[in-house]
Amino acid sequence: MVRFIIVRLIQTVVALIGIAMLIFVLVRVSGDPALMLATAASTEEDIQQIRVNLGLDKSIPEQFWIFVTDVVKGDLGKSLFKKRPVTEMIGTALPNSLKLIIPSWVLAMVGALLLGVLGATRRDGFLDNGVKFIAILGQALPGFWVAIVAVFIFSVTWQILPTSGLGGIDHYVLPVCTLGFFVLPGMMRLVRSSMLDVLDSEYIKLARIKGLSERRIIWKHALRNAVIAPLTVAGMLFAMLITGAVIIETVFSWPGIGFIIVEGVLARDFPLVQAIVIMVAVFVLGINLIVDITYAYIDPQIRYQQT
Amino acid sequence: MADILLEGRNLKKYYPVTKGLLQRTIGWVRAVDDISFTIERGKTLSLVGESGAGKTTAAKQILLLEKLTSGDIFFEGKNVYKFSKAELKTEYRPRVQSVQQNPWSSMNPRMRVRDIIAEPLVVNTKQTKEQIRSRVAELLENVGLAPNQADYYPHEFSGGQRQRIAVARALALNPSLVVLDEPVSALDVSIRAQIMNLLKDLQGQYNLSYLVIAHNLATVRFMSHSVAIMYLGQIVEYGDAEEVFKHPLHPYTRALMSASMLTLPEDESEEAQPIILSGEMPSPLNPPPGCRFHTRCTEAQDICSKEIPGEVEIGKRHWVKCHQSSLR
Amino acid sequence: MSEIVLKVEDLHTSFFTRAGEFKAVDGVSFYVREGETFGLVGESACGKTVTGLSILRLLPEPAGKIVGGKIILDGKNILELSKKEMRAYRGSMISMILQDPMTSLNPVYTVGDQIAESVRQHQHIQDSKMVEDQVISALRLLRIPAPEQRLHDYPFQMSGGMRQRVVGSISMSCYPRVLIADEPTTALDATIQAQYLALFKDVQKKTNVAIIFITHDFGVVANICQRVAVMYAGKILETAKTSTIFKAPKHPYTIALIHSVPRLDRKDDRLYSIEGQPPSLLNLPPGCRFAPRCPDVMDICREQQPPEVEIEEGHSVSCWKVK
Amino acid sequence: MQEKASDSETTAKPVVSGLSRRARIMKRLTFIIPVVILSLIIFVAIFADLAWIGLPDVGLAPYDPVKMSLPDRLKPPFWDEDGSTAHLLGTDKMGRDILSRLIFGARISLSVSLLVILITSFVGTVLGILGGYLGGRTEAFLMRITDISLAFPPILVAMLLAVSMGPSFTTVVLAISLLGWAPYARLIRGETLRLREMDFVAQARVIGTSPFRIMLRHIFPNVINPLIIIMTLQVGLLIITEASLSFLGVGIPPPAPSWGNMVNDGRNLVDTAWWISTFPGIAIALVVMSGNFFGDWLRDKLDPRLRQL
Repeated sequence: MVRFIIVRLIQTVVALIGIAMLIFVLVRVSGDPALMLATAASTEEDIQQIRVNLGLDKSIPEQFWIFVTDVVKGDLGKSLFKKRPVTEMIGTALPNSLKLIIPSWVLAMVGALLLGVLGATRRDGFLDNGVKFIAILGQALPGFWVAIVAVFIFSVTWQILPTSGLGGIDHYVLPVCTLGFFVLPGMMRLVRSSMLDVLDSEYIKLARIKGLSERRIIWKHALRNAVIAPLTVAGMLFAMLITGAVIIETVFSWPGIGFIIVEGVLARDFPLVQAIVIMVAVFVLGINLIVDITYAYIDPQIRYQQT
Repeated sequence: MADILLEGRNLKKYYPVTKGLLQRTIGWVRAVDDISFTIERGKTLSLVGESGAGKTTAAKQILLLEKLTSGDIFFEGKNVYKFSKAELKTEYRPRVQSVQQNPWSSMNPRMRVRDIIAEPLVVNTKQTKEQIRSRVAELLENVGLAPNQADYYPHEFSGGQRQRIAVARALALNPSLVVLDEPVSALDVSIRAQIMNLLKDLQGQYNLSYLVIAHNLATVRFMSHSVAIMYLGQIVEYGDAEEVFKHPLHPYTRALMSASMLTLPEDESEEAQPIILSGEMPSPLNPPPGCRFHTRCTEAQDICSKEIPGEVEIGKRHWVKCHQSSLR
Repeated sequence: MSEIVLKVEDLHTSFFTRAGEFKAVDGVSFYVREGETFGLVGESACGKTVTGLSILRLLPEPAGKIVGGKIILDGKNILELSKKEMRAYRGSMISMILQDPMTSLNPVYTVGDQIAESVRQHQHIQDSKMVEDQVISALRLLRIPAPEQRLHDYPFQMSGGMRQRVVGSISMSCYPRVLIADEPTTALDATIQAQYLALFKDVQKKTNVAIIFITHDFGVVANICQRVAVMYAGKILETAKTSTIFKAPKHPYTIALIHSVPRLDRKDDRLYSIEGQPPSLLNLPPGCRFAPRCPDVMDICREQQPPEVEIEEGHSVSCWKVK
Repeated sequence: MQEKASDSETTAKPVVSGLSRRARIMKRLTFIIPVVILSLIIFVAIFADLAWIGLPDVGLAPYDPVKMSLPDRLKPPFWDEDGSTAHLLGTDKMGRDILSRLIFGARISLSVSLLVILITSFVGTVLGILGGYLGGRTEAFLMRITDISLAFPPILVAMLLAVSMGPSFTTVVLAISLLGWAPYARLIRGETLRLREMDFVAQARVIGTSPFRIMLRHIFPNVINPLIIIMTLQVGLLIITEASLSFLGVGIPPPAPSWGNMVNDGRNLVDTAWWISTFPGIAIALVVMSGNFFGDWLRDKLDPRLRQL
């Protein structure tokens, strides 16, 4: 098991370098960083000066080396717009985002698990069609539109929930639900189809032969196997969650990283945007690692094979 | 000397077992561990044994689907591993064909039967569309199918019919040797007989040599001229089929025959008591020392676990690898 | 003669699909005595597995339904049992072993847990020590070496033969009255199969369980069954003692089938083979199901289904040629 | 290795799908309605205006989507008392006609999706087949990239590009395609691994077929089904992604009409001018739902084994 974690750690580091390279090349190829850093007022010499201290005159590998060492040291440059080190701005915004992402992730997982399993076990029943309808609706309605409509109904007309901003519990209800709704349908379909596959298997037939109750077969035998498949895609769903977070934070002007990155883009605040993208990459890879470890924990075959 | 078409000499195929971060090789699965055999022109040699015996691995080496760890394959006296790429393409590959076990996965479901049978011709020869079309029709008739069925897709045929199509494909390039990997084990009893008769007729008609991989001894006795009994990567008994089946010498051969014999409980005479082996098939990663069968052998003596038995020649074409004193 | 444990009377099971009604089992009757092994033998899609599933009432929902007949276990027609009562029967009164040991065990639970589960379910023992003893005795019944350690193993750590023994321990852990074995040795090698069948006979001697053995392999039938029924396209064509089936079969299909099995004890030049293909269960021929392929077919065979005739004690045949 | 004669019994067992009549009608509907909607949208997108054949002002759209007319500001849809048939679906805060912008928005959304699908499916399929068939180092490397890009939100890449290249049609297409090939690669690789183990590929190697021909003649035809299914399911996803990017201002830059930035226009006027955001929202939902329904129907028709898509 330990060896399995070490292997995965190394792969994660390799992946991180890969992403850093991707971002490094992407930025250099798609525009001239110096121009991006220059404000409207800066003259030709200023831009030349920026190029020098950015080291753009050096060779690409050297530039990459400087880029990587900066990243490792945590010095991601200053925000053009707020004149403050970027890491400081992220520091304040990240906790707010987490306060939004974690609860909606939990809501989505629990919801998906429950509805997925119920949908699979009562095939073509009322509940199953209901679950399918939510899944289709959820994947069809664009998240930002759902958010706006939700605000319109709950905040504007019924006035029971605040329209935006951070605050007490009631501030959390709408953003968390709408964000959860981003991920719930996808995960639910996965759990449902994985559950259906497991229920067709021979060992479930043997469990029935043993005379176990349907409830026990579903929640003890089938569920544990059925959870393995969706876990492999949890990484992808997490990406959808972050995409959703950026949108939800914009609609609810929730002061998280999503909010400041959108502002950063509109203000062409290049260092801020680049820093956030890198930070998210690290975060995503971390989540992938955690998912793989839980994956190994649940499926004994992987746990034993790797040691 | 009979006309030898193909000879395998001291064939070995080891699969590396890797572990650790850098995938260091820590051991070898000795799937095929030094086996030698000959296939005569127009005759059938069967490799018989249970799972893990290395039969299919041996077949893969003959079909050059994998590279041997060591040993040589001689085709009509010439060492195949010394063939150039071009020679392989003209001299060896078209003349050695195969029929696989599972009729449901041995054909591309997206191709019509016509294209499936024609593919060997299209890939290896410069024949025109018309020549190939007539050849396909002729092949379909040879295997007992109607030429107009050439336009259907594989899923429109039963298991037995698909094996006939697989045989037609194998015959397309007029091969000298056809490797049959469990040709009938996926079929029903009644259909199985049809295909085995067909294979035997075609052997007579085209003087084909067969290398048959099987685990059902009765099928092997019907098909084979000579037989090699394999256990855990090695040949334990080899010889003329009738010789081996009439006087099985190796305890494993006897156990295998007893397990496959169709005897009613009341017909079991005293000496022909069924032989029931104990224990499980050892792992090929670290096979038992000395004679690999000693852990399950009913006649095991202490020498068996120490020395590897040599080949003991019995009849003119019958040898066995066993320390049994009765053989001396 | 021990008393009859299970009697199946005129069982009809069909699959209702978009393509129509598949008559998988079309009027099957047989019985099995205590301590006896009754063979259900036949080629693919002849309905033998569906018969087994019907007895356990585990047909795939919603398409599979039992449309007729009775299944009497110890004098009680289990088709009339409620879902709950039937569930109590499964595992305790009737049990089943499936074909492929590689997929019959749940990969994420240990072997011990999976046996303990049916012990707790049916024998209502809650004390874990007593449960573990039952588990170990079940493993020992199937002669699994070092049961105390092996019960902590996961299925993937065991060979096919050993796993099939574990499945055997699960099904025998509550000492059922009837055990249905659906091709338990087909996925095993010849010598492992011989080992398993010998073990099966030993278990039967010790527990006196009635076994319905479903197979397509005549070697297995000869080895383990006392009485045999030959099935074809959803019907039983002939039922007799095993030796009679091998030595003096009466139905043309049985004769042809036995004849086309390659023999190890002699060298044949050509094998007898039955022409044609088995009929599709969707549109079955009106008369005798085997008529299209039967060498001794008569006109009446094509029009009417032959009645089942008992030509001698325990030997019945459904064929117009046999009076 | 073992005799699996009874295997053929399981395959020969009838397809057990006892759908009731009602379910069967429902199933057919899930095919007809989506096809109708999708073809309607495509028709509208093509004939929004005939500029592509030199007749810019002829076409379905009643007005030039970008022309502003301040006096007609914030007109509600025609069925409202102070709405008018001049602007069927009303106007936005710059007086631009909502209906015309919806029609041109369809053209932009569909062309983005179509272009992205073509790029990503091609790249994903080629990499998937190569990775799956060749295995070894290439596969390991490919899989690492696929895993990363699957778990990486396309929106952030779009933002990075929007900052460096400035928001535009090409930025959006590039941003989504950069990572969009990953789901194809993952699926096609899985299918290729399954196919590579099948006997007919070994058979092709025995007769000396070149790896290239095997990939083209044997592997590719057998991955077309899953490929088509994932493409139809991607239609919905891509339209939402483009709309989301435009909504955040990093997608199609105003004044060009994209359903995303139209919703954004009406974001703060939801209580007074609800129609500005609602109609593009409905348009997106309709197209995406049709794409998903059609994809589901196609999957059941072509290859039910791929339920997990």
